[in-house]
Amino acid sequence: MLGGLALSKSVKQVRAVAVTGATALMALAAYLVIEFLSLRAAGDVSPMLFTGSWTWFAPLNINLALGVDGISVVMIVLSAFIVFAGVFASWNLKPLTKEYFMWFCLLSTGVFGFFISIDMFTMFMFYEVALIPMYLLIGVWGSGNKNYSAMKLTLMLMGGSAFLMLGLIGIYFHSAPEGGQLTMNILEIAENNAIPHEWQYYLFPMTFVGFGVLGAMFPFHTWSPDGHASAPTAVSMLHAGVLMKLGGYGCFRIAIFLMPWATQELSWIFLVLTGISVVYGAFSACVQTDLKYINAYSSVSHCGMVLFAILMLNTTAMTGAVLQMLSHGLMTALFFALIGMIYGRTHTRDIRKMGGLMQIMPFLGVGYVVAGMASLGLPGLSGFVAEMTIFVGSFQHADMFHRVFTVMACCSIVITAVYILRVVGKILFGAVQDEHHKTLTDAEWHERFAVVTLILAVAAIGCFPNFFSNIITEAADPIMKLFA
Amino acid sequence: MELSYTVAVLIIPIVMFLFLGIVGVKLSKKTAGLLGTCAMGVTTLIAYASALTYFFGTSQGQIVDGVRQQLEVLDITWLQFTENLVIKLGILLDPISAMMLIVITTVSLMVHIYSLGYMDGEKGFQRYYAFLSLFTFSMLGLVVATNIFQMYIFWELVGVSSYLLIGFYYTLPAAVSASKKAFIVTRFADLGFLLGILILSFYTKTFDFVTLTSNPSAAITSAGGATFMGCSVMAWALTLIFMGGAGKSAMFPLHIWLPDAMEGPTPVSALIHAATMVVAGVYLVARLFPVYCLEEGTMTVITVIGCVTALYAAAVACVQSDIKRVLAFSTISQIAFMITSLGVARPELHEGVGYMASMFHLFTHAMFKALLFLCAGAIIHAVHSNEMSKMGGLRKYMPICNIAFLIGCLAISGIWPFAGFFSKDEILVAAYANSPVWGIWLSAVAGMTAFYMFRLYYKIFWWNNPDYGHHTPHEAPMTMTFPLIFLSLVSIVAGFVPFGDLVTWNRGVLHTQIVWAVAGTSTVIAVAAIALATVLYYKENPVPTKMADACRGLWTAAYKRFYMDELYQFITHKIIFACISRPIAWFDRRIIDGTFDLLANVTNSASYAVRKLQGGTIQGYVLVYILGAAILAAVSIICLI
Amino acid sequence: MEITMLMYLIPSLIMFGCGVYGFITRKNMIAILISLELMLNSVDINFTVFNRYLFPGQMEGMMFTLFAIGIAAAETALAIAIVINVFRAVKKVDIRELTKMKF
Amino acid sequence: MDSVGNILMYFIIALAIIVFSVLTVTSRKILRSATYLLFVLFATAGIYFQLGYEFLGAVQIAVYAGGIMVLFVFSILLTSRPGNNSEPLTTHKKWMGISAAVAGVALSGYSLLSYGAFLGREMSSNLNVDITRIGHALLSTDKWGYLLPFEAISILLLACIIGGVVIARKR
Repeated sequence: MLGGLALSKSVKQVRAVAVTGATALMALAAYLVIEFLSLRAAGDVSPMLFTGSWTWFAPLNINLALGVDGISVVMIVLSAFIVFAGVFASWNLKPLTKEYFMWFCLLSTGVFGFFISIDMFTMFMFYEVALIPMYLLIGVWGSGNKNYSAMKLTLMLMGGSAFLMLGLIGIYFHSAPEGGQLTMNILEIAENNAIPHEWQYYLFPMTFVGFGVLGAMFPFHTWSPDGHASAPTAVSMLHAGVLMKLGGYGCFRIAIFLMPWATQELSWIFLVLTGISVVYGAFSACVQTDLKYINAYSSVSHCGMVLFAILMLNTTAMTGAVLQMLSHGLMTALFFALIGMIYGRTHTRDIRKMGGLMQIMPFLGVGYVVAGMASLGLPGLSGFVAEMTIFVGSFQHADMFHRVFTVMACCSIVITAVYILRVVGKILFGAVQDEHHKTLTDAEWHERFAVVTLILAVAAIGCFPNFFSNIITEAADPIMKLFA
Repeated sequence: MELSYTVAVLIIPIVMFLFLGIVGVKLSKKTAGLLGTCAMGVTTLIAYASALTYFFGTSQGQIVDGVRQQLEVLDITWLQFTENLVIKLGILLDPISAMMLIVITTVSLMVHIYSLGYMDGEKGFQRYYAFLSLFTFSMLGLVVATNIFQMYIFWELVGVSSYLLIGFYYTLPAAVSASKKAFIVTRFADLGFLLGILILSFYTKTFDFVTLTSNPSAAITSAGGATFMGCSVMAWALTLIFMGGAGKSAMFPLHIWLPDAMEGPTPVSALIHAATMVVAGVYLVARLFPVYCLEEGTMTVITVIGCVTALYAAAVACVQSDIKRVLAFSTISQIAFMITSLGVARPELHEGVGYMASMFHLFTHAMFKALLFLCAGAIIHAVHSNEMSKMGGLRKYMPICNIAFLIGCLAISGIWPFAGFFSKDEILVAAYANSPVWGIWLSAVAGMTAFYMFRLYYKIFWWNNPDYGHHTPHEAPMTMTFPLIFLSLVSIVAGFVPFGDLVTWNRGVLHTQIVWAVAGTSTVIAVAAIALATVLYYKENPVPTKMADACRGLWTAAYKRFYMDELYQFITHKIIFACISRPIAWFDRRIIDGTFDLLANVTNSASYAVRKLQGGTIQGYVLVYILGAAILAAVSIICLI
Repeated sequence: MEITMLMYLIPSLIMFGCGVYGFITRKNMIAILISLELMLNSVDINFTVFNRYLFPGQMEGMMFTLFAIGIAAAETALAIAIVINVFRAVKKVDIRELTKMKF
Repeated sequence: MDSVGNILMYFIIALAIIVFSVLTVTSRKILRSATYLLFVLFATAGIYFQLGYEFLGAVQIAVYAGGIMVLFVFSILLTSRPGNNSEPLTTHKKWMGISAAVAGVALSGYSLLSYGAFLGREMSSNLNVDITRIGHALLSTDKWGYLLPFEAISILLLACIIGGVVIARKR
């Protein structure tokens, strides 16, 4: 796809290639799901399917090891969806359209690579591949205080990945029992289970914080509001929708999976932090005036929920976490797409300067309401399913401490309702604030297409959750057995 | 299963909602309205069919030993949490759900028909019908829920459709803020509901109503006597669940959203905020009644809240000047009656008459309150105002409406043979049976009810008419009067439905008879109250104003709804927004962001500082080199010695 | 009384110290060059002295000094060419003024 | 036992070196610095003579005192106006310089003194550096031959000449 983009000359060609590529991606993702399900149905119970491994750097035993389980499959589907919608959302982007799409594709490559890697090194590499383009995408095509945001985002995430790198190297050097062949392969490490406890004590926080930064865990979340606010639409979508999920996925796949002992010992610290994230993000969102900031803080809250659920260490909560990743990914992408479209018309994101947009652009208005409803957990849309699974799962925890925190996290749903309705009420309903807005037009076809795609996805999860939940549970179950 | 066609009552409205919501704009208004109404008609027929089959059909062994069985017509796994905790979507038919099916579909159908006339010419007619369908769908889903989580799902959906309908006139700021308020307040209550569900399911390992209620003591004991802050966890769970119910049913102190919700179109008020949705809380408690009645503490909480609300709302209703507000507070008061009735009900007292009375009152109240609201709608439609001061003498212009409204008032006041008499009577019986305190309290409130309803009636229909200007009020069109007539008839005869045979707490048969002592007293009180209202308000006269002046403080307080709104405003804006959100946002910007910015700045300035060392001044280099060498040498010499 | 090695080395050391001091403190570029010459000279003295006292039969130290003098001459010539060129450009020989090439 | 004249000569030379070195770096007139440097160079040449390296002393005088000093003086005359004293040093900078110099001198002096016995040895008299030997050594390729460095330094000097011309050339 990158190659195709590099070759294409005119804007039209770029678009055509991007759309073709994204569609192919969707098709591949769908094919993957079907294959995966049929294999599972055929009774294949190995933890990862479609595995492949190519030696990369023999002296350190680094391989390009790929494979998917239920969780990665759904994450891939999510990414494919968002990339697909993102291409349509950035239809009219100027200037340097070609370069933009090239970086965009590189970013997607990183994301997909991350989800299918089962080798720590490759995973880390793809993580960085996904990260670096962000800087350029925000710095060049962003808006507002973009240099600051891009810098902050990149630096903070790089800081996180420094921790992560340390953690990964630590894991690598304890990956095999004394005298064994050291390995980067996650499955082998988990099988060996050879990391000494005192090392786990240091490595777990490192890896968790490393991924937690990307998952916008309190207090390492501040890159997210600025970054999102400055990023162009599709990048915000991909970033909030997929990139932040890398954090949750990584925490689960590396920190928890490889170091079960430390997880049980130390999870309370992170539980407190993520619990704070959940409520804190929600409260913060209540007083913001910039649409993107509101959404970014809501992302902090929702992503906090993901990490929170992961730390509960039981299958149901874990399933909920993955569902939340899916759901949050889709609905934030939807949000950012809509915000981008509204911004593209009104040229302001200040909610105090907007009003009555429902009359002017009913399609976008309805889309926004649907996104809002998904976000505040309306049954039938994805947010409800995810949150309920998390709450029920978390509440099954035997500890009073965990349950009290669950109650606290539950409170966030009320606060979510407050800020969502505040925004919806301010910008969509009421009288038109700005006379100029009356001349604005509703969405164009490609925008409609992007929005409808996402809404359908959100509704699909909301209406038929068991399909997704079963795939995830199957994958989460063996891992969570470690803690039983 | 025989009754599986009941599924259609859910499917038709949701399909209608999607259809009207997506392609509605392309249809003409007439088509959309008729389509919606016809669909609703079909739904109603099916609901009647299944309910009647359930009550009176005997073929499938529905009645075993005089007890009606609960029929799970449908049960699909929707989402599996753990092995035990599964959300299923299904349809549970038992007396209360069958009764609710009738209530909801009837009122909904009436409102659909009525709206054809009332909403004629409004912008967004199609959207309106789509929302109505959505609401009907959710409400029906709520009542037929087989498990508490399904109920929660539809509970939320009901909340949203209510939000959408209240905010129907979305260009009016008042409507927008009212809808927001309604949603957030009920959402807050739902938080309690959710937590209650979590606690309950954590101990009992099930969401299923049938499992919970068929063996309630097992549910209670499953907690193993665990306590939290001095109360047993089950009491917590049930109280929290009741909190959800209290929010939806607008119990004090979570009632504040309901009066504001009157910003929505009047038929919506009739459907949602008078007849159906607001009784969801009552329904919820009734659903879990076998479990509730084993927790004495929770029952007391329910009773007290019910009583306080009943009195509070009645007091406020006496002084309001907006016709819909009066009706709204009367609704709150009446629902509080139902809640209290459940609270005082015990299986051992009169065979659990309170439960039956509550359901009975729910049924009759839905009918006559819908009637009253629709009348109010017709009046508002005619005079284009909600304020009573803009009305008066309407009996000449709107005779049908006059009579319908009178019937409604008589029904709510509890005058024989209107519906309210029977149900309210049963409630009073149950209250006296529990404790005379509650009985007397409720009787007093019943008197107030009669008073303020007739105050309203006289002010609207009898006082001297103000200057109506060009458009003289006239009778509403046929589409609007038909529902009025129909509901009037129902309000008259509904009292004679043998509820004791149909809807009881153990689904058996309850032998009720009118306790004339109670009934007589309450009738006397009601008549006295009506007489008082007649004296005071029959004609425009200065007495009420004088009375209001006499106790100005009380009057103002009541008019301002005892400052509950202000209190909430204070809590949300001053405390939550100003004292939590803003500091957090500030903390985020300054402290956390500041920390990271500081890190960056320190790095930056450190590099600036270090940069000078590499400034290219040879002299500096030499200095450092020499000193460094000297230090190294000194160190090595010292070490060597 | 004997003139020992030490007695030659100590003036040389002091000369070197003066060179260092001058190099660090002076601002005139030519003065810096002069200090540099001082240091070079003291090193030269050391070479010869060690050669003379320790290995009187050989002449490596002397040769080294010889070459050092040659190189010092070359270096000075070049440095002074640069100084003059700089002076032409900025009319100053103050080293603090020469910050244009920094950063 | 050296001759008294020798010893006297030594003391004069040593004193000259010390005094003029200090004056060189402390004088505020640049031309005076150069002059003092000249004296230091002469004294150095004196040391060489005293040690018996007459050729070296001659080279020192010819190249340093004759060649380099002339360059210095010319360049000084080119770049500064007469009477244009350099401004006084800031104390800060002065102390930095003094500390560095003193630290270096102290340390080296300490190590010199600690090897006093070794360094206290006498000069042996059998010195064998006649000009023939130097000439042969400079132009031979044998074991002690210096042809290669000799040639290298010639090239270096050539390069310097060219470089000097190029740099100082008027553009």
